[in-house]
Amino acid sequence: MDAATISSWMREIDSSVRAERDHLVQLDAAIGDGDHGTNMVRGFEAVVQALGADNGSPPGRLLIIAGRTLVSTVGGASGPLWGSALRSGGRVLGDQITFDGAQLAEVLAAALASVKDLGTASLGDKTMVDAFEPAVDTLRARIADGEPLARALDEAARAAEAGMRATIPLQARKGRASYLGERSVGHQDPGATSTALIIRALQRAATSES
Amino acid sequence: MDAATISSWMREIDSSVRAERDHLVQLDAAIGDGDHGTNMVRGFEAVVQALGADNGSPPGRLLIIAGRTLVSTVGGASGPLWGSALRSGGRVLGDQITFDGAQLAEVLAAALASVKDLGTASLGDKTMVDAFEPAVDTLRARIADGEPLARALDEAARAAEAGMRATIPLQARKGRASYLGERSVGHQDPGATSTALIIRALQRAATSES
Amino acid sequence: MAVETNQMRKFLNDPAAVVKESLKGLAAAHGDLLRYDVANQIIVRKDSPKKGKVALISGGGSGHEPLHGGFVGLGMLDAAAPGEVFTSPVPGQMLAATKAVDGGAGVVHIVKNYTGDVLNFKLAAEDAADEGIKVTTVVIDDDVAVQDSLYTAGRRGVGATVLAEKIAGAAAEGGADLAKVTDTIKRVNARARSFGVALSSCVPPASGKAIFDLPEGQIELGVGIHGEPGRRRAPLGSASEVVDIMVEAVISDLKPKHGSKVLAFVNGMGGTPLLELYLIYGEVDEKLRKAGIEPVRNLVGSYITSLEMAGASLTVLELDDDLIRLWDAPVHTAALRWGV
Amino acid sequence: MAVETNQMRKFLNDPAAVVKESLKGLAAAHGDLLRYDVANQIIVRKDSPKKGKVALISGGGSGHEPLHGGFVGLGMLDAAAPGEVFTSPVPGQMLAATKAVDGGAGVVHIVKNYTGDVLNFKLAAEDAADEGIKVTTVVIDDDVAVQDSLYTAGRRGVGATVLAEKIAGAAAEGGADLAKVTDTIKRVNARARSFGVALSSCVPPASGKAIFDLPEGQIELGVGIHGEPGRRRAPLGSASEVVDIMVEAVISDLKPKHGSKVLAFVNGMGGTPLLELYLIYGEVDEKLRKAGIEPVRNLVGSYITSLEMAGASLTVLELDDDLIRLWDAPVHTAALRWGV
Ligand SMILES: Nc1ncnc2c1ncn2[C@@H]1O[C@H](COP(=O)(O)OP(=O)(O)O)[C@@H](O)[C@H]1O
Ligand SMILES: Nc1ncnc2c1ncn2[C@@H]1O[C@H](COP(=O)(O)OP(=O)(O)O)[C@@H](O)[C@H]1O
Ligand SMILES: [Mg+2]
Ligand SMILES: [Mg+2]
Ligand SMILES: [Mg+2]
Ligand SMILES: [Mg+2]
Repeated sequence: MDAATISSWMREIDSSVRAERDHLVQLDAAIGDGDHGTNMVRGFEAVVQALGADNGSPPGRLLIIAGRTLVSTVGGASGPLWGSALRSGGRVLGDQITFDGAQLAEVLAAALASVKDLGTASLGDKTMVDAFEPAVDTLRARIADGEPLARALDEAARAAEAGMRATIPLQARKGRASYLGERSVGHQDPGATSTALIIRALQRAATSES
Repeated sequence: MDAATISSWMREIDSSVRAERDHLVQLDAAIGDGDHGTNMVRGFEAVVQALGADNGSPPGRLLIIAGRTLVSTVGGASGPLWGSALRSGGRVLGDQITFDGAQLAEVLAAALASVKDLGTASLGDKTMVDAFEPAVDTLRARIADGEPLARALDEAARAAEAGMRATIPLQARKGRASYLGERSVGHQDPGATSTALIIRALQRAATSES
Repeated sequence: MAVETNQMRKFLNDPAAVVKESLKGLAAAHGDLLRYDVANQIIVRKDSPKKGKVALISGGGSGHEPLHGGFVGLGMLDAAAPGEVFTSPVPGQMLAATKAVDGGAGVVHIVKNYTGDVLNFKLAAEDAADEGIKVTTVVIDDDVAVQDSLYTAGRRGVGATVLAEKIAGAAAEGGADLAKVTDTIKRVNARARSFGVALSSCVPPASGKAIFDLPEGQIELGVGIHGEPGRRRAPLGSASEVVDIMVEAVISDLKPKHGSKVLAFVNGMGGTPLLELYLIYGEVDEKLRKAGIEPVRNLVGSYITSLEMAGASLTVLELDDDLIRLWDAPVHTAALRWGV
Repeated sequence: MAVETNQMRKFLNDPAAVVKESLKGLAAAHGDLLRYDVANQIIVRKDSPKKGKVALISGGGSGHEPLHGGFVGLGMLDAAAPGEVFTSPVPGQMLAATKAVDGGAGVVHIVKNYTGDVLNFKLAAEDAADEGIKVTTVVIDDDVAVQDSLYTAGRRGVGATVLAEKIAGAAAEGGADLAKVTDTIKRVNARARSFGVALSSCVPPASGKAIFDLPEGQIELGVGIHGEPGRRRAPLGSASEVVDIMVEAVISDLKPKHGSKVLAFVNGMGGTPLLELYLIYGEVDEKLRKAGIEPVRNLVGSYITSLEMAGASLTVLELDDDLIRLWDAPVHTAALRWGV
C-alpha cells in the first residue's frame, strides 16, 4: 500500500459520509446537537480537496495533511479527535513510500491512542472509541495471526460495526450525549457510526487496488 | 320600559357575547387581531357588575354608567365606540323613569350618531355601522308606522343581522380590517356581528318583560 | 405540574393576568428607572413628574415588548400605558399617566395609528384638558404596507414609534418646549417609513390560538404588529429577495434625497433570532448604499414585536444634524441605553 | 421569488453561509466597535491590540447570538471566534483571534465546557504558546442540569459565560493582570449556577429540521443551548411552577449564604418574547427574596440563545462588592452597554 491507498481511503470516506449524512445528523439530533453529518462531510470534502492539490507526498505525510485539514475545518468534538488521530497515525509512517498490513495496524493503533488521550474516553463511554478500539484490536490480532490483509480489514470493519451497534444500550459518559443522562440509552452513537464508515472505507480502499 | 329593561338588556348582551365569544374571536382573527370576543366579554361583564351595584338610577343614567364602564374596561376600537354610543343614548333619556318605543328609537339613533361621529365610518365601510344603521332605521320607521314595539324590535334585529351578513363581500375601509385591503373581502365583520347580537339582546330584553 | 393549566408554548400563570404579571417583573427588574402603578396599570418614570420638563407618554396594546414600558426612563418616555395583549389601553390609563408625569410644561401623547389607540387616547386627552393639563397628540403612521387615504383608517404606526420616542425624549430632556417636542415627533414621523414581513403568526395568550396559519415556505408581506395577516402572501424567497422587497417598499415611499444620511432600523418581531436580524441588516446596509443612501446610524434588535411572531420589519428614517444629535443623546431605559 | 430556496421559517440565503453573512451584518452595524476578519472568521475589537491590557477571547458554535460577537467591545471581549451553527470553531480561528488581540499582557480563553470547544481551544492554546503568547484558559461549567463527575463530560457552560465575560472584561479594562483576570473568571464560574428549560426545539439552518419534537403542553427540563433535549420531559405547568423548578435547581446547588446578594439573570432562548421573560423575572425575584436571597442586580433578555428555541434559563451569581463594582463598570458592546 502507498500514498494512493491513503488518497483512495479519504475519497471513500468522503463519499460514504456524504451518503450517510442525513442519517448521522439524525443520530446526532437524538442525543447531541444534530451536526455530526454536516461536520464529517465538511471535513472530508476539505481533505479530498487538500489531497487533490498535493503532489507526491508519501502516505504518512498525506495522513498528516488530512489530519490538519480536519482540525482546521471541522470544529466540534469530532474535528480535533479525528484530526489528531490521523496526524498521529501519519507520524508512525515517517517518510516511508509504502507500508504493509502490520504497519497499517500500527497507524490505526496510534490514531486510537490519540483519540483516547485527547478525549479521555474509554470503551463503553458511548463514543467513537467503541467502534474504533475493537477495529484496531481485531486488525492487529488478525494480522499477527497471519490472516490476509483483505480479510483482516473486513473483520476489523465488522468489529467496528458491531461496536457501533453495541453503543445503543449504553448510557453516554462523554460528549454531548452525556448531558442526557439515562435518556441517551437506546440511541446509536453518531461518532461510533461514522467511525464504522471510516474503517469500512479503509477496507474498500485497501482491497480495491491490490 | 324602565331601568329594569336596560339592566336586562345588558345582561342579555353579556350572555350572548359570552356564548359567541369564540366565534367573535375567530372572525376578528381572520381580518383583525383576534380580540373582539375577549373585549366584548370583558366589557359587558363589567357593565353587568356595575349595574348590579347600582340602586335605583333611572334608565338613562344606567346607560351612561354602562357606557362609562365600557370605555374604562374594553380598550380597542369597540370600547370607546360602544362606550360613547351608550353614553349618548343615555343622555337622550335624561332623568325619565320610563320610556316608550319612540324614545328607545331616539336612544339608538343618538348612539349610532355617536359611533359615526367618533369613528367616522359610513355605511358600507365594513364596520359595526353596517349592522347598527339598518337596525336604527328600521326601528324608527316601524315605530313611526305604528307597529307594536315587539315586532318593530324583531324587525330591527333582523335588519342588523342582514347588515351583518352584508359585510361579508365588502372591502373594509375602517378599523384594522382595512389594512388587509382586498384580503378583507369574504369575511364577516366582527363588530357588525356583535352589534347584531346587541340589537337581538335588546329585542329579548324589551319583549320578555312586557 | 398540572397539565391542564398551560397548553401553549408560553410561560404563563393566568392568561388574563399576563400583562400585569409581566409589568410587575419589569418593575422588579428596573426599580431604579421606573415604577408600576398597579391600580392604573401604567409604568411611570421613577423621578416623575419633572418640573418644567415636557413629558412624553405612549401606550397601546401589550405584546409588543419592550415597547412601551421598556422605553420609560431618562431621555425617552415618562410613562407608558399598556393595554391587554393587542388591545389598546383604556382612557383612564392614559389620563392617570398624564397626571402622573405632568410637570407643568405639558404632556405629549404619542399614539400609534390604530382606531382603538386613537379613540382611547382622544377620550383621555379630552379628560386631561378638562383637568387643565396641556396635551398635544401625535399620531404615528409610518407603515407603507397600508395605503393612506381619506377613506381608510390610514397607515399603521410601527417602527417609527421607537425612533420618535427616543428622539423626542431627548428633545424634552434637553429642555425643548411642548411645541418643539411635538414638532420633533411629527418630523420623525414624516421622515420615517416601515415595512414588515412575517414567517409565522403568533399566539395571543387569551385565545391560545395562532391568529393565522402560515405554512412553512410562505411569507406574509406587509404585516403590522398585531399578528394580523399582511397585504399578500408569497413563497418565501432568499433573505436577499425579501430585503429587496422591504427596501423597495420603504424607499419608494420615503423618497430620500440621493446621498441622504439615514437611520436603518432592523426590527425583529419576537421569534426571529439575532443571527438572522444581523444577516438582514447586512443586506439592508448594502442595498441602501447601492441606492445612494448612507446608513449613518442603525438599530438592530427586537424592539417592537408581535409576541413570538417570526418576522422582521425595516424602518428607514431620513436624518438631519438635529435628529442625529438627538438620537445620540443619552438614554437610559430598560431596553435602550447609551451615553449614561 | 424562488420557492425552493427557503423552506424554513428563516431569513436565509445559503444555509452554509448564514454565519458569515450574519457576522458581516454585525460588523456593518457596529463598525465603531468591532471589525470582522473574514479570512479567519473572527470578530475583533476595533482598537485591538491594546498594549498592556490583558485580552479576553471567547468562542463557540454560532446560534447563540448575541454571544459572543455581540459582547466584543469596551469592557468585555477583545475578540470572538464563532464556529458554524452549534459547532465549535476550529483552532485556527482562536489562534488568529489570540494573535490579533495580544497586547503583551497575555490572553485569556473563556471556554464553555463542551468537548468540541474544549478540544479546539486546547489545540489553539498550544499553538499560541508555541508562538510565545501567554494564554490562560478558563472553562465555564455552570449548568446544574448536568451532573458533574469524573466520568462524564462535566457540566455545560451556559449563562455564567455572559456574566464572566462582562465582569472579567471590566477587570481587564481596569488594568488587572493575567492572573487576576483569570482568577476573576474562575470566581464568577465558581459562584454561578444555571438551569434551562425549553418549550420548543429549534431548527438548525443546515439540516432544516427541528432537533427534537416537543408537543405543545410539554416542557423539556434541563436543556442546554444547542437545541438538544433536556434531562427530562414533563407536562408544562404554570410559570410559577416552572420557576420553582428553576430556582430550586440553581439554589440547591449554589447554596448561597442566607442574606446573599445575587445577580439574577433571566435569559431567553431566542423564541420567547420579553413579555414572558419579565413575567419570569417577577417570579424569580419574588421566590429568591422569599428564600432570603437578595437580587441586587439583574439581567433580563435573550443573551445566550439557541436560535429560535422557545425557552428560558435562570442564572444566579452570588455577588461580593468586588463583583458588583466590576458588573457596574462601563461596557460598550453591541448587546450590552452602560456607563458610556
Ligand atoms: N471525549 C470524547 N472522546 C471520544 N469521542 C467523543 C468524545 N466526545 C464526543 N465524541 C464523539 O463525537 C461525536 C459527536 O461529534 P460531533 O457531533 O461532530 O461534535 P459535537 O458533539 O461537538 O457536536 C460523538 O457521537 C462521539 O462519538
Ligand atoms: N372607525 C370605526 N367605526 C366604526 N366601527 C369600527 C371602526 N373601527 C373598527 N370598528 C369596529 O370595531 C371592530 C373591532 O373591534 P375590536 O376587535 O374590539 O377592536 P380592535 O380593532 O381595536 O382590536 C370591527 O370589527 C369594526 O366593526
Ligand atoms: Mg454534534
Ligand atoms: Mg380586534
Ligand atoms: Mg385589538
Ligand atoms: Mg456540534
